[in-house]
Amino acid sequence: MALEIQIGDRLANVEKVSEEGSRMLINIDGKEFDVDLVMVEEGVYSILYNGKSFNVELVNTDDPKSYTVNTLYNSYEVDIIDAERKYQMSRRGGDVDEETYISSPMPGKVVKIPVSVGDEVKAGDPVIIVSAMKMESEHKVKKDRVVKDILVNEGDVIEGNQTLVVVE
Amino acid sequence: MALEIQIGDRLANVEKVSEEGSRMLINIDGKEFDVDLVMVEEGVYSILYNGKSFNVELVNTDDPKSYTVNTLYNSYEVDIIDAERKYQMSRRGGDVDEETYISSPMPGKVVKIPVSVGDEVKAGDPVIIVSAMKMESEHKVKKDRVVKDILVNEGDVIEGNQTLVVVE
Amino acid sequence: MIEKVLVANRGEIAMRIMRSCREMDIRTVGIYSDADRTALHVRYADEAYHIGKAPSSDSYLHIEKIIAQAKESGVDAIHPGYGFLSENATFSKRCQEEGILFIGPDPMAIETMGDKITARKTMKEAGVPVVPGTAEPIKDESKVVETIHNIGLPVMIKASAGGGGKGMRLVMTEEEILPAVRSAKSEARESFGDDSVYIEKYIKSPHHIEFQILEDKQGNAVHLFERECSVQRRHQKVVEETPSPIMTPEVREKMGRDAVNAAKAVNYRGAGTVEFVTDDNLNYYFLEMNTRLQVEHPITELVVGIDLVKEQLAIADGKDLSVTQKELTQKGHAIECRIYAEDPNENFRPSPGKVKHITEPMGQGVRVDGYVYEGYEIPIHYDPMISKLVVWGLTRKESIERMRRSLYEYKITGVKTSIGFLEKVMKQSDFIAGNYNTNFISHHWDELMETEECGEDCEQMAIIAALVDFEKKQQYAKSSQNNGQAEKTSYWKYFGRQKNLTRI
Amino acid sequence: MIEKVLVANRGEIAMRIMRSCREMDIRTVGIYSDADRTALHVRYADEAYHIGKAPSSDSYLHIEKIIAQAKESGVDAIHPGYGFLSENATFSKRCQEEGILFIGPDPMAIETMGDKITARKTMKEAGVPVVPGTAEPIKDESKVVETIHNIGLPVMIKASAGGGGKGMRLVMTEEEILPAVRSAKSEARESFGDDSVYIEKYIKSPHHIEFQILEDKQGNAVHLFERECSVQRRHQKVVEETPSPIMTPEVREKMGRDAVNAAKAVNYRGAGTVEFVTDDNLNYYFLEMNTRLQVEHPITELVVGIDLVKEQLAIADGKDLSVTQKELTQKGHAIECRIYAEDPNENFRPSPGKVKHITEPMGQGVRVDGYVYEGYEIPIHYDPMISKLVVWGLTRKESIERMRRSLYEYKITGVKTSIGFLEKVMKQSDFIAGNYNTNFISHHWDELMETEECGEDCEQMAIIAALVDFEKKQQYAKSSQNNGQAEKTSYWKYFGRQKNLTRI
Repeated sequence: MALEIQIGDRLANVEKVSEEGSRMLINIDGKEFDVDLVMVEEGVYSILYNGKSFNVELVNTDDPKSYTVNTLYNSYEVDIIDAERKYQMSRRGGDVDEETYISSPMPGKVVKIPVSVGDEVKAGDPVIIVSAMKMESEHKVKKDRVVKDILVNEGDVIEGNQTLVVVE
Repeated sequence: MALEIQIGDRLANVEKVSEEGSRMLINIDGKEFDVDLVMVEEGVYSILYNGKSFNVELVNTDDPKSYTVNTLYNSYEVDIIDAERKYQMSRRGGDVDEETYISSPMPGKVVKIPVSVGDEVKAGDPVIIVSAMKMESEHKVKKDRVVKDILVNEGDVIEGNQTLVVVE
Repeated sequence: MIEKVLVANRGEIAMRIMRSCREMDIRTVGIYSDADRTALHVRYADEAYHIGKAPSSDSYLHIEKIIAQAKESGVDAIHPGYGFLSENATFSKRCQEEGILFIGPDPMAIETMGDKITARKTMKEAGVPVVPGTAEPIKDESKVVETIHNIGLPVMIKASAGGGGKGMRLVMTEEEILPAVRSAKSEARESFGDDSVYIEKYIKSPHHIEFQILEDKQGNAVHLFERECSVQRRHQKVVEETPSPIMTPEVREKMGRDAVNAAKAVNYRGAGTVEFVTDDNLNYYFLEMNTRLQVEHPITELVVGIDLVKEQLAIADGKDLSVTQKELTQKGHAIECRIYAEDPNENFRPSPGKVKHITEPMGQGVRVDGYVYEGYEIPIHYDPMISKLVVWGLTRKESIERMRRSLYEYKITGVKTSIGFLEKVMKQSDFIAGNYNTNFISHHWDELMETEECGEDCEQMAIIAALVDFEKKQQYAKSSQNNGQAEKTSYWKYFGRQKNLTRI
Repeated sequence: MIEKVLVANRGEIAMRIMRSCREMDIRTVGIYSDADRTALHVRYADEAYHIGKAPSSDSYLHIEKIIAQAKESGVDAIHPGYGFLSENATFSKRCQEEGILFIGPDPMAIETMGDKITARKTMKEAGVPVVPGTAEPIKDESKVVETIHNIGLPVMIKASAGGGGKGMRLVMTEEEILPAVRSAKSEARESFGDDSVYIEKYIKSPHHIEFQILEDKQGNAVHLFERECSVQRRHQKVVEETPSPIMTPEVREKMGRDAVNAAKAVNYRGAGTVEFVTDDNLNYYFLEMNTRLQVEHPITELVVGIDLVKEQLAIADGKDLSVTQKELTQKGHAIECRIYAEDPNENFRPSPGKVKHITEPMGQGVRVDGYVYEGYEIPIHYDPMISKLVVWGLTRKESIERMRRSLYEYKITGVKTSIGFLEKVMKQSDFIAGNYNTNFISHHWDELMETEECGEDCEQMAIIAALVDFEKKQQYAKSSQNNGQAEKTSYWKYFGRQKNLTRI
């Protein structure tokens, strides 16, 4: 089964050609890799390729087709683009304007929401301030906006990447 | 729901009286225990009882109703005796003569089987020799027996507690 | 005789203290907030009690709750660790009043050292060098200029009512003096309605060097040599080492004597640290005294061989110091790296969350003082420090090599950490040469921010692992639809569920 | 210049060696058998190659396969670790022939020390004390009696063709001599058809004390003091410490000098250990020389501060020793406990299997040299040692207390271990007093086999945990029947399945 795998900006065509025990022949963009691969711990793979020993860890996200993949020094965002995903992507149509959903990449606590629904805010104005581990982060709008919805209250504990404020 | 729990030689009547978050009131043989209990790692429980901090680890066996439970210095075999298990026990009837199934508690490799099916063996005679980690163990019959069945071959890798030889 | 101690702290330092208590056969009492029920110190302590809500003010900073718990548990002493109540004179006093030993100095010593102006004055009287400068604010312009000439350039002019950099001017040359004084004063007047200023000697590329001291209740005091703490980011120490690469035996002896005098001047009791700001020529000035155990105390322990927590407990118990100055020597070299839950690629933003995997470095000369475990959720409420990685080597070179190796072995996933950043510090040529001061990180920022590449193959291996893992998932999904082995796998489903719920 | 090393071993010692290589910036090549694809040394090495089937004879003992792999990988040297090929003269010779550096002595030194009779003769000539006894077998009865009188009681009579205790007699008193000689000779004649015997001085309650030595290719040699290895079970070392509690500075100097002379007598190269049997009065006799790194080498590293593997590599590279005898000192005290996968309650039966959880001890003065990780299946084919727990303390007392604390913290489940047994050794009063010899374990057997109780509450807590866990399982089983969230939990089902298949 051939798959497309998105890794950072690169889209790779990948196929497992054959498998015998831990020995696998994998084709990536036309080049064949003869590897010996075993899962040694949950989500941790030991791969021997050309004698070289690699340790690769997969960290799962909420989406079963997305991984964070850690190698020795690099960390990659990896997405499996199978038929289903392709269909979803085609249906989704144009890009969502991510800018209208304000979130914090860091989990924490909402310290202050200096705006109310209906407020007009200028580019660079903070709309929410989140604190974690003694450090506060201001989240600002990048363009002039109107506050459409506020989904959390001051004092709330929030997860990373949760939508906090909607603007338009 | 009241349950019977077998721990070593003791059979205890146990019931969870109430539960609120991590706080639980448990009745064991008529005595109430007010504990604060959380699972901190897979199978590892932290229990605070009368302020004292206990760490209890449950190791699962193949049987979902049996555990090996490790406390600081002690290791217990624990069985949950619910209605189903009681029924099974009543059906099973008298004790199985464990002595007729020879097994090794230690996984390893079969080094030698000095007997054949049909052989008459004397009490104390070894019927199978297993080796693991450079150490050999002889498994002997405790009474005069006849070898009825040999389930493994010399050189086989075996698991712990697997039946190797049947005698009668 | 101390037989039972309440540790009024959390995280690695709570573990650190309890470990020494266990070696001394002293029973430990842990306390925990709502956020810390699953923390390791609760599991490690002999007894543990809930003390309040997650915010520190309701728990680890709540003096009366802690005192009440200490009395109820019948402890002989309270160890405050660092941070939280460790330098709180009121807490030290409340312990005294309740007849509980406070593992630290008495309220007076904490207060004296806690107030910068009093501390500076006390040190001057004790003959400990302080940064040259004015003791009182000056209003008169000509007096300001005269003072600057007395102190000698470069100097820093600071608004006496100031803060936030307002009314602050650095003066490097003779010609800058008058314009700087005038603009500083006018800015100060506008900002604070008060144009009086302080003048302080400016130390150009300062080193932060501190001395560990111990003093017992009989007044015996020793120093345990220096720690070099100049690798800092936003005035936070990141890497510490001992001996300092710029230290000489002569200056060490002199600074050590001054550190002991600083402690004696406030009748210090216990373990403390005297911090000095030091220039490239090893001119040094008293900066402040930390009246507690420092985060970086382990490097001293590795090089000197003394367990500082055990000494703290012995001193609190009224015992004499176990060693004299003459018996103390430095052997080898030690480095500490502080491992934070933070993302170096996003300007070191904190990264709390659930720890998925940890592989700790092991082997000769490696010490990890940590507190997180696999599956542990690092709370958002407290400090982002995960652990301290400390290594010892016979030489500075060996200890850098060992630190590099240990950072390479150290794997923590689930949260972002500063491990990769620290590896780059250990490979930076000026650090290796011992040629750095407190500007090190900002000077080498670009270099330290570069991504290390593990080569073309790395990316391919990442793709392969993802492919294989995804295909296995699919196979499993299929096979579990096709057969009815529900009974047999239910246990693992259960654990799967558990983990899913808690979002590993 | 050594730039790449093949490590011809597995387990903790392969990891130990690779760690030092990494610190020295030397690339490592690992080899593995069928049983070791998932072993940590394969994951840690820069390169790793499959070498053969699980039995050692097909893999870690297969000289030609290893040589071939070394040549193919272009390594400069091979480190054999301990065990396997480390004391194999043929292997050392084959490396020489192929132009690969063997990290160890040359074939001649291995052969000389490997043969007990040649070694004894060589040592005698070098002036190193050997156990008094006959060099040649004696047939004549009166000659035997005369020899016994010369050596002095007690003595051991041994059949020269003997083995398995046949023809062996211990003679404690004058009256026993003649009957013992006669019965030994007659038993020897019956058993082996040869009634000639050796006479050897009998050491009543012997201590096993060994000295670490280093010698470079230029013939510079030093000793790194002693290790006391008298805590033994079935002639296997279990606990080692340094300094020895019975050693004096005078005897240490003398024994050290003899150890260096022993090494020099065979033109030794590299790291080696000279073992002495020692009586209560510190009379000592050469026992044997181990021409390799010892399992217990870390205690020397902790007290002396030298990395022995780095010294081995430097010596193989032709470099001079990094230190002279004068520069070497002992600081503090170190103890090693060997942690085995075995069941002390079942006569120390090996306990291979899958490791479920590990919590390693941490903090000051604690070193763990191990190789297993959570989920790792300890193979049935090799040694049951899981790790070596080594601690350092400023005094012997502190180091015992630290070991006790570290054993308390060390948790390994899934396999049985000797941790609990070692805790009892650390609490045994004769051990604490330093009053023990090689009979220690058998003398205190009953005491060491007692089960420690954690009190009445413990059993109740075990019941409570089992109840709660079982109820949670049931709840989960119910809820998963009632809802159709298959998609969302499928990933965790998958891991659940994985784990189930591999029987954690």
